[in-house]
Amino acid sequence: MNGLLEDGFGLMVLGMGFVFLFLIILIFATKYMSRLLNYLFPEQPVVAPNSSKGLNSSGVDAQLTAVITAAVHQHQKSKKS
Amino acid sequence: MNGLLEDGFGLMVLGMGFVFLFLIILIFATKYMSRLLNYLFPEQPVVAPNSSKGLNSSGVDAQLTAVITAAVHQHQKSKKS
Amino acid sequence: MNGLLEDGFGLMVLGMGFVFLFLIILIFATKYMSRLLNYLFPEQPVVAPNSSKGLNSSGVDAQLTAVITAAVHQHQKSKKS
Amino acid sequence: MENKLLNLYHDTGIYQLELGQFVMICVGLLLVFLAIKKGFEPLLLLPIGIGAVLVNIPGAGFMAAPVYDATGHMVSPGGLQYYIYHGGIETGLFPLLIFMGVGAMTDFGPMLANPKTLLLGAAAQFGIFATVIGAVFLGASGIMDFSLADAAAIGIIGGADGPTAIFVASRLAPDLLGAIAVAAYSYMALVPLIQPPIMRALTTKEERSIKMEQLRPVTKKEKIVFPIVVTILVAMFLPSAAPLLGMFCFGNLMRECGVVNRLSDTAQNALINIVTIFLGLGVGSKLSSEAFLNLETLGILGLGLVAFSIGTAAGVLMAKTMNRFSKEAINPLIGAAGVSAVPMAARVANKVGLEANKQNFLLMHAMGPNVAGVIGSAVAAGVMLSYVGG
Amino acid sequence: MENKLLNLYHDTGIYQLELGQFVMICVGLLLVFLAIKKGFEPLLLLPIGIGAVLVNIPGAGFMAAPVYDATGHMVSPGGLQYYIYHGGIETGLFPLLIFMGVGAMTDFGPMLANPKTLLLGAAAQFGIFATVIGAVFLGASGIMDFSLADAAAIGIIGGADGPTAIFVASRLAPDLLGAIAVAAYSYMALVPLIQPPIMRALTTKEERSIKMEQLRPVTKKEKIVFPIVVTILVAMFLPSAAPLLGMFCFGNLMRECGVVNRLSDTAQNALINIVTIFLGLGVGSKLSSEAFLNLETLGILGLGLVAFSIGTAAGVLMAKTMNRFSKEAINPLIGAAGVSAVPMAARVANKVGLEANKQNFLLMHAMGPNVAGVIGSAVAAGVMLSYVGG
Amino acid sequence: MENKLLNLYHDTGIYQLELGQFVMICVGLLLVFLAIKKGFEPLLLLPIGIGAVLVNIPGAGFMAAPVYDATGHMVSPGGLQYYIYHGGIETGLFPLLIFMGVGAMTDFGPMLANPKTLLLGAAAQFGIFATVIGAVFLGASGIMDFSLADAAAIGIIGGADGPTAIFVASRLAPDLLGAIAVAAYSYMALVPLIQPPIMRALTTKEERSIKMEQLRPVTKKEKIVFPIVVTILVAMFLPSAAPLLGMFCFGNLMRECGVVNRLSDTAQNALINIVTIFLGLGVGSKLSSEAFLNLETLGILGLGLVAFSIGTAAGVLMAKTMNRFSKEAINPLIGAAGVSAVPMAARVANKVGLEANKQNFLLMHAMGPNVAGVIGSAVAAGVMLSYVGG
Ligand code: NA
Ligand code: NA
Ligand code: NA
Repeated sequence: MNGLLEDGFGLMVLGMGFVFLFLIILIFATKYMSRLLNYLFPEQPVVAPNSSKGLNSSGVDAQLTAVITAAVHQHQKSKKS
Repeated sequence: MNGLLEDGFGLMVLGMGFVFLFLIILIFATKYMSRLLNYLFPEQPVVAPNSSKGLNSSGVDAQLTAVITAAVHQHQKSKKS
Repeated sequence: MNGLLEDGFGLMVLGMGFVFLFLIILIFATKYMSRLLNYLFPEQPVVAPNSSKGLNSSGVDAQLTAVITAAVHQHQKSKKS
Repeated sequence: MENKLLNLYHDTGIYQLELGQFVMICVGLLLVFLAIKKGFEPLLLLPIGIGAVLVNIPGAGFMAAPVYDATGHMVSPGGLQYYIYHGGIETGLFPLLIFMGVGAMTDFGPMLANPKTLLLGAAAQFGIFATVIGAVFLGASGIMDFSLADAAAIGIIGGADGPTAIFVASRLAPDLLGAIAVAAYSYMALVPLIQPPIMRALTTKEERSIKMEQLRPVTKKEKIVFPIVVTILVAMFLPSAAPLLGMFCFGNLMRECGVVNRLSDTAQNALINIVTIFLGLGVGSKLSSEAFLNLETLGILGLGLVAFSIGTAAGVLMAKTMNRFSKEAINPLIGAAGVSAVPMAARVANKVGLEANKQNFLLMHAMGPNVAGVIGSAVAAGVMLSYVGG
Repeated sequence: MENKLLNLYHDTGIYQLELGQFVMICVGLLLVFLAIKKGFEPLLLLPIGIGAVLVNIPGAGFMAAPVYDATGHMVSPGGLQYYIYHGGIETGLFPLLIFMGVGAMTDFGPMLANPKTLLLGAAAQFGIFATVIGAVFLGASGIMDFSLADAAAIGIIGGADGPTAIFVASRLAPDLLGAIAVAAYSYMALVPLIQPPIMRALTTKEERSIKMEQLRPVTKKEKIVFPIVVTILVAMFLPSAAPLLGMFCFGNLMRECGVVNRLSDTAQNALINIVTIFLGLGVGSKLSSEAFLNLETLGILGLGLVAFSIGTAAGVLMAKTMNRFSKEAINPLIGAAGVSAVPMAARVANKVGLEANKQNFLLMHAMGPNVAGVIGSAVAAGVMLSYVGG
Repeated sequence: MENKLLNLYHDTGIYQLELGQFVMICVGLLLVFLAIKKGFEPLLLLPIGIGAVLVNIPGAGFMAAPVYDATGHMVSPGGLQYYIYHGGIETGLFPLLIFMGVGAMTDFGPMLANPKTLLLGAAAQFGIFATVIGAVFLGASGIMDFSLADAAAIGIIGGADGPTAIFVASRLAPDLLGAIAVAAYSYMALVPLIQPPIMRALTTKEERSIKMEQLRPVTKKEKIVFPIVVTILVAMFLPSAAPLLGMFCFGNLMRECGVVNRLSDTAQNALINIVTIFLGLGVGSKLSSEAFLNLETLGILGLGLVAFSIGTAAGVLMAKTMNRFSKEAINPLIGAAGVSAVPMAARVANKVGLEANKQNFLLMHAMGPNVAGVIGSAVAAGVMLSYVGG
């Protein structure tokens, strides 16, 4: 049994240890986060994922669109009058 | 008062001067351009910005689509006959 | 008549020769391929090109969508009950 | 084995984290909070904030340079932000591509209908140069360590134009890039808070109620030829502004010409989005504690606020001045839109105008100086690059 | 002229083709066949297969390095795959960008509703480390030529996560990258065949019929804060996992925050698709006969299968163990989803559950351990990079 | 201060502009005009034209090389077009990615239904090689300074295929790249003017009225296997054509296989659009006055026109020859489509056919030789690269 094998076992022990350690910490962190958030901001829960509708409309775009739309309206109104 | 300050004022004077100079030239260029274009090509004006409809249909695509559509039609006709 | 000209003619002869050779081989390969495929897998032929519908739905996306849809349904059902 | 365990412990952030890194991670998270919760220019500040968090994780190596051996074989790869920063920001590629995309999103129609408003876009650039003087004072008096190049880069915050600020800063003051970009985008987000008091203080209610004449319709041909005219003028008068304005006009030409819609669409969507993600991560990589946690950053933030305020005031005052000489009345509020911050500043002008007169829709009129301000600050950037570099 | 003709003949594949190249072209075509006809992870295996075909065409120069003269002028350009591999895979950029896109596609909702399932995602990583031991045995016994770095890279196949495997392999064992990526994606495609027998063998019908409690609804705020929490924990405890998990969380934050939808959309579509095409061609470039046609590849394929099987078993057994200590019953089938292979493994759990009880829908419950497995294997990857590199 | 003002004046285009640059800016604007007003292949000629304008702005530095100090730190960044040209065109990446996208847009159905039409695609390549002879004559006679490599690169204009021409020119005659690309795309746009007179001169009205037999339906399987067959044949017979045809077939396989639609969609849209913008700017960067304003450019433009004409004639004559030996009648007009210029040449054939017989729809029949011409010129390109390089 040589150093390579020893290193391998070391990696396994450390690795599984660390994975469990990290994910257990994450469990507690997640639970605490959820409790804190729901305590601070009691809100109507939603589970439906971000619908993909309107995915293309960004802030900038939406603003530009608003600007342009308003402009077109104004012009159309003015043409009539 | 040292060279840095002097350079700063130089930059301000030159900078504002150039900005005004450039944009004033641009005003005249724009006005002249508009007058020239509207004189040479008197056309029905449009103010509505490029609508985003059909934004995806490029030249190449449109041509390919035309080709493919024609092909499909031809085949469908031939199937009936 | 110098070497450049000679090289040019060489390129022409070799080039056209190779183009014809390659495309003739391709004709036979294509014909053989078609015959073999239609012999091995006699199927209802389609000539309509890949319609562009559903072009955005990939394997991964579709799977995710399925997962999400199922989840939403389950939750909606559970809310009613 | 214990050795390896110790190594692993020494690799942890807990062991390695320095105070400066901790503070910068908090700054990054603050930017993320402002982006998400307060809507501060989230498209940029969210990636910048995350970029700041990532680059300050000790031992994560996001800014690590790659190592090659003598034969050119890679020994250890570089970090993600190293490649992004050196590939796209140091070279200037990303800001220029963003500018192309912004050009493809910009409608020059309102400006073409009323070219006089270009003057408002010019006047508002006074914020830039006044700030340069401020920075130079701080530098000359020894309070802060600003060179002329630093002062120029700080001044450009007053241009209220993100890619221009990043482009200039990457060339004149790379060390200040992080603070400058953060200041520029933060104040652009704060335009609805910064501008209205200044606008109200400098105008009477009668002035704010001025109704402007209906804009004339603009033809497609004018819109197509305009970016070409700008490019030619830039080529003739200020080649150092040609990278910025050339790409901007190229994008606008793709938009207006009507024959390359698929390119225009990509420039406005996939391409600008991809580059925005990278630009944000790359700018965030400059938010290191050494570069950010010092007096100079406070100076930059303060000067940036001054720049926006002076620019706003200059635009409004120029409009009032023009009213003295011009027959057609100009509502001075639209002068404030000359700082750019497209289209936020135009909407602010519209809103303040509506407060004074509920029938007064200034939005389209303010779009003229608004896009003129983009050209104006690109011209100012060109002068700076030429003056400081030359 | 005859000379030139001879040259042309000597340039043909017929003249130059070596047996190894011929075999590797066949391997590439096999991957293409599996991708198209059998639906084996086609998004990756199709480009990888074509990449393998192209790189093995003798004389086509797809992996040729560019040649520069002394003045830095290019004498002969490099091949497409050379630029892709060295630009995007050796540097780690492509796997990280893919991971960002995957983050933007991932919904952590089910996991947040039931954080305990993170334990299942942790347990399933035992497949990774058991495989490391297997590879180390083969190496220590002299059967195959595996170093510790090789063993670690092979083990990560058990993480059932393509980009993580490619990222780790590119850093620890670039020569094995081709075989490791092929094994990882192939077994991910084979999850519906590999897992069910193991799941059935380790559970009773009663256990498989366990109905789980309805998941609680999760708020938008929790979803937004979660990726930030993960990033902070990674920064504190395992910076070597920060590139992978940082980008993953960045993508997820873009998805959930709701203010940068255009960036999230691009990260999930145009950007990830572009990078996927390049990643596939780049990985395929490592499928050369020297690197692939040897005993080690057989070892990798064998060990990869072992890794998936052990990971599946470990997940199921952990779920059974948790049932002993927990009040709320857990269907042990969802433990198998802890290997990741999102969302395939979750669907397998659902399907096997339906066989036992037609009213038992496990899909959402299995998504928890499924995404937890992604985090778990990224953490495992971080430990490996730190342990083997340090 | 006066000094700085003088500097600024010396930086202006007015002071620096040389006649050659002025002329080239006009050439660039002419290309933009042709693209927008005349519809000359606007997707390429618009970016090329703007690229030509930008690169010729004196002092704007669009082609400036970056400067590094001895430690590898960047002293001054390079210009946008420098990075684009050296990163994407000199390396061959952009033409290959475009070719992949074109492959993903190509339907081989009509060709598979009637493989004989491949002969027409072969014959039309005679335009390429006749032009090589022409260029070689001009070079040998001392009229123009053309080497064999130059002649080969000029000949490929006759392939009527933009990315192929750019790829070959970037390898064999980088100095002529600008003129060759402009000639290739211009004549492709002029196909509706160049081809019809030749087609009418070489055919009788009876021949033009020939109705062709209905194409047989083609199965999905044939379409999937075909690109693989082409790739294998290329690997066996002409590896030097493998970069072009391999990527083309990869794109086509993504299109037809039906399991990677999201990749195919991206290859046809976001990716090809992004690369097209860059390719145009990069090609435009070669339109400098030294490279363009000389006798050789006139030669290239003249020879390119000859190439298109001879290719058209050769295709038509080959079709007439085939009619002598074949039972199934071929309308000789579809031979003209063999030059490629997809799908313009096929539409021209259809239009000229309709003039002779209003019921004669040749479009689909012409698509066969049309796509065959793409393969044919890629094969010709491979021969040239092998012959001239070897
Ligand atoms: Na501005
Ligand atoms: Na995993
Ligand atoms: Na051709």
